[in-house]
Formats: sequence, structure tokens, C-alpha cells
Amino acid sequence: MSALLWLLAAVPLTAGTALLLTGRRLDRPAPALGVAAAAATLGLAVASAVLRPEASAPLFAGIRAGLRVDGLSAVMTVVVAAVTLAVLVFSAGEKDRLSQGGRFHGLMLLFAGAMLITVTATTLPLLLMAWEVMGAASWALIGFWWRQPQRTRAADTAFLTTRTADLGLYLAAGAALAGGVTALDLDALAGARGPWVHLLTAGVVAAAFGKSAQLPFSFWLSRAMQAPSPVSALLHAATMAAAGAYLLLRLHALLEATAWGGPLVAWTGAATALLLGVAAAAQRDLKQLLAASTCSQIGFMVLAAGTGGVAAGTAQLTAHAAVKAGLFLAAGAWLYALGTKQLPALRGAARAWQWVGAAFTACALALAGLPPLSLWAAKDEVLAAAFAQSAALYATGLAAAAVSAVYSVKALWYVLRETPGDAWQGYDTEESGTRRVTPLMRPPLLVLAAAAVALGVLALPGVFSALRDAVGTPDEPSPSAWQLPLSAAVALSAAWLAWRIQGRGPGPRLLRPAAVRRWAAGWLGLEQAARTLAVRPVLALARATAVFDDRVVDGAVHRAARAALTAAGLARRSDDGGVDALVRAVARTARRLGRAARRPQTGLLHQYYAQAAVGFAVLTLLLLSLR
Amino acid sequence: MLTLVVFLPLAVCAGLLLWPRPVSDRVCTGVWIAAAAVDLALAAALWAGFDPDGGLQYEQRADWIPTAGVGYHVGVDGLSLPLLALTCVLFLAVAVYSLRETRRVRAYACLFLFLETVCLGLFSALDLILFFVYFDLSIVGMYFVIAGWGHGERGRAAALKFFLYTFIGSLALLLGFIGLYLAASPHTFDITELAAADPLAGRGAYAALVLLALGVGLAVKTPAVPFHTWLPPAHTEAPAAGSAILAGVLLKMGTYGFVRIAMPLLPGVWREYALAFIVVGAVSAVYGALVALGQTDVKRMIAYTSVNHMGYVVLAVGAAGVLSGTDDQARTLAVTGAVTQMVSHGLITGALFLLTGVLYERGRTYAVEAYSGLAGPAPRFAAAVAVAAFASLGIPGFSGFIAEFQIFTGSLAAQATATALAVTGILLTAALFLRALRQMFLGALRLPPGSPDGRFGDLAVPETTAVAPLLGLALVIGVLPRPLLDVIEPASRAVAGLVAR
Amino acid sequence: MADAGSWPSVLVAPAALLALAVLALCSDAVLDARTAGRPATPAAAVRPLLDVVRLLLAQPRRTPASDALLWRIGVLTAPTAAVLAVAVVPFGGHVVADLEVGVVWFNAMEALTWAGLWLAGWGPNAALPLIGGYRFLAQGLAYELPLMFALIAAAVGAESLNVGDIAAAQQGLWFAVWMPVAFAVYLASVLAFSFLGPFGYPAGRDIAGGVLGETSGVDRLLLQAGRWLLLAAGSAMAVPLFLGGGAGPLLPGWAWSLLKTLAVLGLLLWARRRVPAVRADRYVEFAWMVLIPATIVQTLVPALVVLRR
Amino acid sequence: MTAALFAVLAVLAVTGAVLVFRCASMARATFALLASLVCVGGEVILLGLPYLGVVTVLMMVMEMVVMAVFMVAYMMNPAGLMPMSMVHNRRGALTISGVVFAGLAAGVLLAPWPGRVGTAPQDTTFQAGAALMGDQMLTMVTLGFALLATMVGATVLAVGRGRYDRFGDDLSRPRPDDPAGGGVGR
Amino acid sequence: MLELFLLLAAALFSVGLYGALSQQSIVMIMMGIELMIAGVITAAAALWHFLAPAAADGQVIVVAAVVAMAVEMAMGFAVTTAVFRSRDIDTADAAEDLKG
Repeated sequence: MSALLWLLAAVPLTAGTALLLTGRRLDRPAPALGVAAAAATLGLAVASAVLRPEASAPLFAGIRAGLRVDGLSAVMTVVVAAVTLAVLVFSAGEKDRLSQGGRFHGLMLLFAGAMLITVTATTLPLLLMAWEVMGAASWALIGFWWRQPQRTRAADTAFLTTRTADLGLYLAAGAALAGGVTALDLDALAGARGPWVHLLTAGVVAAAFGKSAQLPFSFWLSRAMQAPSPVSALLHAATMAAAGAYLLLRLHALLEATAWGGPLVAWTGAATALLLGVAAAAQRDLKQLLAASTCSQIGFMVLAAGTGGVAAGTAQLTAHAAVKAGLFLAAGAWLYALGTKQLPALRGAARAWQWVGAAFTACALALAGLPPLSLWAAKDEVLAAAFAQSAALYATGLAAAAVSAVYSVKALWYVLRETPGDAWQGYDTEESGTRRVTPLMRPPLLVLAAAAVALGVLALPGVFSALRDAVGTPDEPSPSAWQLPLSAAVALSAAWLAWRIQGRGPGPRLLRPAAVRRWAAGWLGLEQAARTLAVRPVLALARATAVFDDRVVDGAVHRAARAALTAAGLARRSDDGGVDALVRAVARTARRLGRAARRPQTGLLHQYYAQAAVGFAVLTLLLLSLR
Repeated sequence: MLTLVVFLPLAVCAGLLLWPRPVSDRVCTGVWIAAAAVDLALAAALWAGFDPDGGLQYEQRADWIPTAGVGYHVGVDGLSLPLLALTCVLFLAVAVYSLRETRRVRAYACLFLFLETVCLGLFSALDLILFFVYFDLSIVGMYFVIAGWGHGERGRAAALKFFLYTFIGSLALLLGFIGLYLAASPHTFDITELAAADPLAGRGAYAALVLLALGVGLAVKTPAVPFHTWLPPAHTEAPAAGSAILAGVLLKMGTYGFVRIAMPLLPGVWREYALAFIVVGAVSAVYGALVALGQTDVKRMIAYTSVNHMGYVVLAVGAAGVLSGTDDQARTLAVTGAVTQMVSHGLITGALFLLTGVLYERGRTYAVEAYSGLAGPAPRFAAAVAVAAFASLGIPGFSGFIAEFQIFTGSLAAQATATALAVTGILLTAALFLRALRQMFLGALRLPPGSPDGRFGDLAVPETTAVAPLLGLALVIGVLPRPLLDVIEPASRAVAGLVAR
Repeated sequence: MADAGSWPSVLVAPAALLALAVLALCSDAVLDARTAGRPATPAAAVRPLLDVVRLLLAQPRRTPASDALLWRIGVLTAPTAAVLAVAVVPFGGHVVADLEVGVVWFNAMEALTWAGLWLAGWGPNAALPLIGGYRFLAQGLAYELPLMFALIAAAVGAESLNVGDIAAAQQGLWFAVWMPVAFAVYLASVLAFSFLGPFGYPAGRDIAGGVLGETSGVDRLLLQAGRWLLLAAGSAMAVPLFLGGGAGPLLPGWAWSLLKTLAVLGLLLWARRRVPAVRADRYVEFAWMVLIPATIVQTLVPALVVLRR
Repeated sequence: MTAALFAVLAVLAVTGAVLVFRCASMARATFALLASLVCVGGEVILLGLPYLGVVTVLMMVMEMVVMAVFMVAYMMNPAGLMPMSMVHNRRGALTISGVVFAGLAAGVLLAPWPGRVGTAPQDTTFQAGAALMGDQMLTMVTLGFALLATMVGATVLAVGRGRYDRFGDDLSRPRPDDPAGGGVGR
Repeated sequence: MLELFLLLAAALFSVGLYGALSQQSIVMIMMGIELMIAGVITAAAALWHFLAPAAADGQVIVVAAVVAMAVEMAMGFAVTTAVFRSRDIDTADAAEDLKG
């Protein structure tokens, strides 16, 4: 049984690394191999979802690396596997653009493996390992076309931002161990002692916000759009971005353990949903629009986690995965075809390629939250859970839902219009378009669009209660009778209003003042803030310390050395001047004494006798005096 | 058996030196590689025959200077065996890498064989004076490597600075050893006896002085922040192989000294001043990372990352000394993390330095701005550097993460603020590596004017065969840490126990 | 033991010595006459005595820048030495000065002849006498050591340096009998220090009389007298040393001494005639290489005899 | 009687000594010295050491005669006929000897001489002989060796011609070619 | 009575010293030394006679002095002969090669 789980994790990882290591040789068969691996992974995922295996292995002293598929994980694994397969099929279609297929598919499979481990991990270290590998894979994928500097810079920004947030997990792990949860088991984290639980919660929340691009960290998602479209679809829409939300859903018990955990998460989710929705509405680039909308949708999931609506969150996550993947793939298709993703330039794109247009329209409508479709149902459940918490949250949520309707309709408006005569000027501004959509691109789009629509069934109470049981939070509030039609009405009115306004003016009315529009377009100025507040001071500090280190610390050593040399010089001089002079003086006196001593040796015998006589006389006198 | 492992390289070195007929470079390196390979095989045999819970094994003891209580006492336990294996692996990698060396190869090979014996000797030494002798010989050996094969005049100046600085450190160490020797009631230099006797228990000021001496001596060698300024010039001027060994093995002597000598022999006073070591560790980590971020020379940057990584080890070792608020598992985790970090840092930074050697051989300069878009002409080289860089900044799947996770988890309980500060270190390391990678490897191709033949060849066979196993080992430890941790954990539990008594 | 010399004996001894010397001179003259074929008449015997008168009356010759004082001292030394030497000789029981160290005294007085003869040679400031003086020194070096050992042999035999004791010690057997070498050497030495006969080298005719060359008048007389007195003294000393002194069956002590002395004188005069003149350097070589070892061995014999007794 | 004899001999000895350095003629100086030494011999005999006195006289006579020979051989003006002064530093020598004499005299007069211990034996010569051959054998041996060394040393120094002159460079000549002939073994 | 003898000895010694110091000729110097040794002999004999007649030490000193005199004479003349033969000089002043 547990082998199935190891296999689930191992297949994508090994396939990925194999593809990576072989490098250029496997570029041609890479897409096929990738898709095959993804299919196998999907099969395994479904099997594990059904069988719910469990496995663990010793990792550190007293800490094990455990994997388990429970309700939440089952749903997540299936979603991840499915979206991965769809995206890989789509990217197979885009084969000529992604020339180094081996590297691309390898990284994508590596990412999928990491994501699968993240969703099935039961202990914190394993989760952290997978978490970090996902970050690294995203860096490699964003910077896939490493020859263009702006892409690699974007990759760095994305990686560093998520990495900054990931520090929280490290601290969380330490806090857990300190707090008494020696096995670092996710379920037991809530039981951490004393003050450590607050640090633990803070760490987890920070990591989740970082990875899911919530408010303080959301700017990296806009930079992540430099990645090829399939990457954006898989990573930055369905899986990685949602991982943060999943973590919060998984650790909702921990959030409740601390008083401030739940409300903070909820309110951040709601605020992100609303503000990033507004930002999305102000975007002129389709992918930027979709990215901002991802942030706001994940805001809803975070809101659900904060308010205890685990099932709602899961539903929202699943639905959003399908919808957003579809939209990104559509945008990718158009980018592949027309070489641009600017909305004005994409006018009439839907009409040019009907299949792509149809899928895009379906998903966009779902995104807008129109009644029968999936997101509407999921969003309602989330709002229900929010309503159970506090009315204000419900109101913000509803506003955010309205804004989502606005930006979806905006996108639709551009795409569905006839292609104007001068449209070709806008083409090929970012890439050289191929003016065609390869056959392989169409099936994933259709599947995803179908899923987006089908998941609307969640609205039915039966299905939702089944989901609640699966997830293990049976007593979760379900949307009351009046909430469903209210949200539907809000969504419809917002959509109709947007369609009307779109037709006349450059953007929705409430964005009338230019400053607000620019602020919203620039992703709420978060990146500039982060750059000025964090990056630039750190770099300055780094340069300062480098100079300090070379000049002061190293200087001290050199000054000590110079001081030693001067002391040595001094010693030498004193030695030569003082001691040596003394020695030379002694030598001189000795020579003079020597010369004096030679004088009595006159060679004359009689003088010797005289000297002898005098000597003996003195001797006798001495003897006499001494006696 | 152990003495054979330690002195085999020396024997080969002597043989090579005294060989009457002139020996061609190729043969010299061949002999060197063979010796290193055989030594690695023996080390592997040692590892295979090692019983993790057996404490000190393969002990050999003989009288060396009985009147002064100095004995030739060698033995291996969970702490030293991994380092022993690491030394063998690194020296083999360096030997293979030196196939491309052309300058005075015979002396070069002999010097490295000598260094291998010294390093193996030090890690297996269980007598303070034996430890000290190897400690000093390593400095001498490395001085000649840097002075002889370094880059020109500045090489000699750097070598001299390295020698004097670490030598003064070793003198402080000797003072500490003598302090220990005098404190022990039957005067002895033997580590196991001193550990059992714990001579300095309850001797406040005197013990503090001894710890200060030991601390300074080992901090200079580690290097911890205030005493680290010898490292960057030594590294930038040393030849690639020299840097790999200096970073891979010689730095571990300082940290190994903490784990082998300072903690078990001075438990009481270690606990008392653990906070100092934690602070030094944390400061080293952050300071090292920050200064590395501010560097423009890639080898100097990597050198500072060594300071950063060693800072984590000092942090972990310090945290292991804090009893309040921590339980035995946290302290064991910290010590295991420290030892794992030594091994992983050895492998990863060794690989990194070898790769910078490749870079220097082709571009004749370490300046980051001088290169750009190297991934084009040298994809394998770029891939290797990327892997090494990511391993170094602690990406899971590599040994770096295993070590750093254990260090942070184990140390947080002891001192939350310091560890939190240190954790930011991995973020800075990530930033500097990514910036360097982006600057040098990605983007449009631009080569420095100095590169000899105007193009940037990819990794040659000896270079790949040198670097690949190191990164492979790091990957294996990252993915399957248990074989290594099974060996280290019992020993670190013992050390943690010794410190806590 | 000879009784100590009383005051009058001091006069008798020189007179006796003079008588002996004259007797020796006359017998020598007789022998000369006989050898020259002239009849051995009392007149011939008395001829030398006539010289005495001649010399006394002759005008003494003077040499330029001569050292008169030393010359006169030299000439006087010879006879005085002889007289002083005889002082210790016991004449049949009577002795002038019975010195404890009689033998050494005799030797010392005999050594004075060295000084005397050299001064006599140096006095006239003339080459030939000076050469005569040097010749006597050379001869002196030759005979002195054997003579000393001979005297020592006698003294050792008698275990005393007193001449009387030596004479008394020869009751049983005369020393001459079992110390023949010593006796012979003694006799030769007597001839030598009186530069007569074979040892007349210092006064040899080849250097015009040597020391006697420039002497004239009283000086010459004194020298000649000294010569014969020394001969007589030596003979007199030989008696107590080697011939048992005054011992004898019938006659009183002094008679026997007289007889023995005359016998020795006769022997010497005979020897003076028979033995040809000997050059000093040849005699020195013979004396030092043969006589000294012989006399040493000779001295050893009585030493051993005395020790064994 | 002995006191008178002592006085006479003492005066004679001192005058003889002074005369040695006053006489121009070397011969006279030598024999003045002889006279002085004979008087010293007499003094010794007077002091009851007849053997030593006579031996001294005996030795001095022969020595002075040999000295006279050397005096004549080496001195420039042996007979003192030419007026020349072979003296230097008279005043210094006089003062030193004067001082020495004064010192000695003072010592002699002031020193508290002890009384006589024991009486002289009957035969002093025997006493000397017994001592030399008994207790003082070492002195006797030393004097003996000294004399032997002197004889050999004096001969070596004085003889002008060495072995090689007489027996050829490699000492191979059967008969030494001495100028004067003679010598044993011819 | 002893003092007189010793005065005699001192007188002889001083005259000998004067001679040795003032005379230039080597032989005259030797005569001076002879006189000094004679002084010693007199002193020794006197001391023997007046202080310790029982013991023969005095006499041994006299014998030693006599031997010394003999040795001094022999070596003196040997040196003078050697110096005279090589340098043709007889005064002490001329033979001052051993000057310091």
C-alpha cells in the first residue's frame, strides 16, 4: 500500500530528473515522455485518492518523513495530476517555441512531484523540502528562456520573495520542536506549548502568504508572468500559488489554537481578494489580469481557511484550478498565435480561433461567478463560511466577487469583439506569432473548460456535504437559501454593468481618477515598496559591510602587522644603538687594555727582573698586611 | 588499520619524492589519484565495519612522549568518521581535478598527499598534542600550496597572512591545551581521559580562560567573524585545488575542534558561555552572507559564504550548550546538524571552488561583471555551477538543507532571536548566488578580455569527473540522509550528553 | 784513629811535604842523569836545587798590560793548594786537621789548582800561557770526574769521609787490592793535577812551556815548587786512601806511611818517564767514555760490599 | 773566635760581591765573585755544615773557572783594557736593590724569629744524606732529573751542528764527519 | 746572631740584584743571579742553624740552591752560546726579539 504513495511521488521526480540530466539528447521525444509520465502520475493519483495509502520513513533524529492521503490530500493530488497532464499536453503542442523540451518537461515533472509531496506530507520537514523544491522549480521555469535578462530577473524576484516567506517555515519547525511537538507532525502542531505556538503560527502564515502571493508578497506573481504560458497555467494558477492556501486549510486547527490566527488570515484573504481584484480590473495585459485575478481567487481560499471553511476552500481551490488553467492556456494559445498578450491587440482573437474562444469564454464566465458555473458555487460556500464568522467579511467577499465579475467581463469584452482592421499592428510585439493554433493545444482547453463548467455541481447540497465529510469538517456552514441567489444577482448585475461601461470608456468608472488607475495597474505599488523597503537597503547594507569588513576588520589586522613591524624596527634600532654599541665599546676597551698590557713586555731582560722584584715586593707587603 | 589509512598518503608522498629517476607529470598525478582512491576504499571499509552505537572504534594507542603524558592515540567515532570519509573523497576529487595542472606537478602531488595525511591524522587524533601537531602541519602544507601555486605576488602575501594568522590561532589553541593538561590531576593530553575526568569542572576563571584560548584558536581556524579576514585573500590567491581543500577540509578542523575538544572537555564552562558562541555564530552567519552579497569577485564571494556556513555550525554548537528550555533531542539535532553541515559544506563548497578554478582557467579572472551568458558555450559547466549554487544556498534534495534544517530546528529552542537572525542568512545566500548566476551564466554571451583563446570551453573530462561525484554525494545525502545520520546521531547524542552533565 | 792535629803539627806537615818534594826532585834528576848517560852522582841529584838559587836572583820579566794581581794569585795558589791538601793526610797517626770531610777538602784543594793554573796562564796577557791555562782546564775536565769517583769509592768502602777512618777501615785488606781501578785512576789523577809526565800537556814545549812560559824569577820557582809539592801531596794522600795508612807489621805507623809514600813517589816518577805525553782531547774522550763508567762500577763494588755486611 | 771569623768572611763576601760589578776586567770580576762565593762556603762551614760548605767551594771554583772561559770567549772587553761601560739603568737598579735591601733588612730585624727547636745532630752530613735519600727522596729525584735535563738541554743548545750535519740528510753516513775527528767507535 | 747572617744574605742578594738589573752583558747578569742565589744559600744555612737544626730541611734547601746555581750556570751559557752563534751579540739589550 505505502509503495503506491512512494511511487506517486517517485514517478514524476525520477522522470523529471532523468529528462533534466540527459539534457539536449532527449529534446525531441521529451514532450511525449512528459505527457506519458503525467498520465501515469494521474493514474497513480486517482488510485491513491481511492485507496488512501500512508507511508513514512526515518528522516532526522526522532523526526520521520511521513506521507498520507486523507480527504483533502486526495482531492489535491487528483487536481494537481490532472492539471499537470493537461498543461503538458498543451506544451507538447507548443513544442517549437519550447526548444529545449527535455529541460522544460523535466522541470515541469519535477515541480509536479514536489507539489504531490507537499499535498501528501504529514510532517513539517518533508513539507518544507517539497515546498522549497517547488520554489526552485518555479525559478528555473520562470527563467526558462534564460537569454532574456528580464525573464531571469523576474525569476530571481519570484524565488527570493517566496524564499523570504519560506523562512517562516524554518522558524515554525524550530518553534514546533521547542514547543514540544518533537515529531513535527502537522496534525500535532496545534498542541505546541506556551509562546512557541504563536511563533509557529506566524511562521506558517507567513510562508503561506508568501507562496500564495497574498497581500504583502503578491507582486512576485506579476513578475512570474515572464514564464512560458504552460508554466503560468500549472504553477502560478492551479498548484503552486494554491499551495499556501492548501497549507492553511491543512493547519486550520493551528490557526484556531491561537486567538489572532483565524481572523488575521481571514481578513488578509478578504483584503487580497478585493484589492487584487481591483488591480486586475486595471490591467491592460491579459496575463497580468489573469495573475491578479489568481491572487484574488486565492484570497477567497485563504478567507475560507481563516473562517474554518475547509471544504469551501477545497472546492474553491479545485474550481479555480480548472478555470484559471483554462484561461492561461487560452492566453498562451493566443500568444503563440498572435505573438501578443495585450488586450487591445487581442480584439477578435476569440472569433479567429473559435475553439480557443469558446473555452476562454466558458472559463471567463465561470471566473465571473455567474450562477450555474463552478466558481459561483464554490465562492458561495466560502462566503457562507465567512458569513458564519462575521458580516463584514461577508460584505467584503461579496464586493470582491463583484469585482471579479468586472474584470472577467472586461477580458471577454475585448476578446469577443470583431478583429479591427489595424489589429495586425499590435501583433508580434512580444513574440513572433505563428498565426496558428496546433491541434494538440485544443483538447486540454476543452477538458478544462468542461471541468470549469461541471464543477458548478458543487452548489448542490448533496455534493457539498459529501465533500465536507471527505475533508473531515462535517459541521461546516453551508450557504443558506438567500445567499446563493444574492451572490448570483450581484454577479450578474456587475457583469452586465461592466459590459456596458466597457463599451464606452477606457475602464470602469470607479477607476476614473488617473492616480488610482496607475496605482492599481502597478500591482498596488507592492513591488516598488518591497524594492525600496527591503532589497535596496539590504544591498546597501551588504556593500557597507563589505567595505567595513575590508577596511576595519582587515585594516585592524594590517595595522597590527604594521605595528609589529615598527616595534621590530624600534627593537632593531635600540638593539643596534644600545646593546650593540655597548658590546662594541667593551670590545674597544678590551683592545686598548691589550695594547697597554703589551707595553711591559719590552724584551729587555733587566726590566723584567725589575718588574719581578717590584711584583714580589708588593706581594710580600700584601701578604704581611693581610696576615 | 586506522594508522594505515592516515599514513598511506605520506608513504606514497615519500616514495614519489625519493624516486630516483625523473617522473613525468602524468605518472605523478596517476600515482596521486591511485593513492587517494586506495585511501578512499580503505575509508569505505572503515565505514562498512563501523558499528554506529559502538562509540570510539579502531582505537590504536602507543606511547609517544610518556613523560609529558602525550600518547599516539587515534580512534574514530560518529563525529570523525564522516569527516574522514569527506577528506578522502575531496582529496580524490582534487587529485582527479589536478590532471590539468601543469606547474611542478610532482611537488604539487607530494604536497597534497602530505596534506591528506595531516588532515586524516587530525580527524582521527584523540590526543591534544597529536591534534595540535596535525593542526599546525596543515597550515604549513596549505601555505606552500598557496605560495607555490597561487596567483603571482599577491599569492605569496596572502599565503603569509594566512600562515601567520592561523598560526597565532594555533598558539592560542596550544595555550588552551596546556591549560587543560595542567588542570588534569594525572597530567595527560589524552582527550578520552580528559573527557572522562572533566578537569575544569567548577574552576570558574581558570576554565573561562582555557575556553577563551580554545575558542579563539578554533574561531580563527573556523573562521568566525572577527577572525575571518585571512580567508578571502587566501582563497582568491590559492589554486583551485588548494581552495577546495582549504575550504573543504581545513575549515572543518576548527569546527571539529569545537565538537571534539571544546564541548566534551569543558562542559560546565561551555554551558556558561554558550550564549557567546551562539552570538558569534549568528553574527558570522549574517555578516558573512551580507559581505558576500557585497562582493564583486566570485571566489571571494564563495569564500565569504564559507564564513556564513561555518557561522551556522558555530551557532549550532553554541546552541547545544544551552540547557534551559531545550531537551536532549534538540541539542542532539543541533550537533548532528553541525556535523552534517561540515560534511555538506565540504562537498558543496569544494565543488564550487573547483568550478571557480575551471572559470579562472578559461577566463583568467574572478570578476563577476567580466562574464555573461556562459550557459551558451558551456552548458554543462553552467548546469554544474547552478546545481552547486542551489545546493549551497540550502535547496532541499541536497545535503545543505538537511544540515541547515537540523541546525535551525535544534538551535531555535536554545536562542530564538539569534537563530531567527541566522535564518535570514540563507535568504541572503540565495540572493547573492542567484545574482551571480544571473550575471555570469544567463543573458547574452560576453567573455573577459583576458581569456587565453578567446572562447569558453565546456567542462573537460577530469573536471567533470572531479566535480560530479561531489555534487552526486551531496544529492544522495540530501535525498537519503539516513546512512550518514545513523552514524552521526549516536556520537552527537553522546556529545550532547557530555555537555549537559 | 789519628789524634787531632796539635798546634806544632801545623808546621811539621809542610816541612815534611817540602822534604818529600825535594827528595822526589833529586831522585828525578838522578833518573834524568842516568837516562842521559851521566853518572848518578850526588852532584847530579843536587843540580835542580841550584835552579832555586838562580831563579831567586833572576830579574823578573814583565809583559805589557799584564794583570799582575791575578798572575801573582795564580802562581801562589799551586803551592798553597798542595800544602792545604796535605793538612788532612794522617802521617802514621798524626794529622794536621782531622776534618770530618777530609776527602772532600782534599778534592776542593785539588780543584784550586784549576783556578791557580788558569790565572797563571791569564796573568801575563800572552797567548801561549793562556793556551797553556786552557789546556790545563781541558785536562782538568778529563781527570776530575774519575778522580771524584775514585775518592768516593774509597769513602764508600770506609763508610766515612774522614781520611783517618778510611785508613783505619783498611785493616783487613787494603783498598788498593780490591779497588784496583780506583787506585790506578787516583794515581793517574795525581800525575794529572801536577801536570807531570804524560799529563804535562799544559806546560808542553810545543807552546813554549805553556803556563810556565812567561813566568820568571820567583813566580817560576813557586810554580815549579807547587808542581812537585802537589805530586808529593797526592802520593801522601794515596797512602791512607788505598794503602792502609800507617798499618804495618814491624815499624811504627809513621814509618810505614813514609815508606809507602816513597814507594808511590817512586812509582809515579817511573811512570812519568815511561808513559808518553797525552793530548788533552784524547784523554778527555778516554776518561769520559771508559774511566767514568769503570769508576762508577768500581764505586758500586764497595757499596754492595758495605750493604751486604 | 767564630764571630770574628764570621765578620771577616761576611765583609770579604760583600766586598767581593761589590767588586764583581765594579771591576772593568772580566777576569777580575769572575774571581771576585769566586772569592765572595768561597767566603759564603766558609760561612756555611762556620754554621756547622762542613760538607755543604766544602762542596760549595769545590763547585764554585770549577764553575768560576768555566765562567772565566766563557767570559773571555764572549765579552767584548774581557781584560777591561778598553774604557767602555756595559751598564744601563744604573739609577733604577740602584733604587730597586736599595729598596729591596731595606725591605729585607727591615723584615729580618723586625720579624719575631722563633727560638731554636732541637739541636744539631753530631754528623750533619749524615743527617743531610739520610734526608735526601729518605724523606726528601722526591727532591733528590727532581734535582736529579733537573740536572739531567740541564745537561741534555745545554748540550743541544750549545752544539752548533745537528745530527743531520754529522750523519747526512737521511742519517745514513757510517762515520760522522766531525771537523776535529776523534769520537768513539772509529 | 741570626739577624747578622740574614743581613749578610740580604746584602748579597741586593748586590746581586743590583748587578742583574744594571749590567748589559748576559754573563754579568748571570753573575748577579749567582750572587742572589749565594744570598739564598747563606740565609738557608743560617735559618737551618738557628731555627731548625734538628731537621735536614735547611740542608735540602741549600742543596737545591746549589743545584739551582749549577743549572742556572749551565743553561745560561748554553743560551748565551746559541744567541752568540746566531746573532753575534752578547748583551741582553740586543736580544729583545720577544718584545710584546
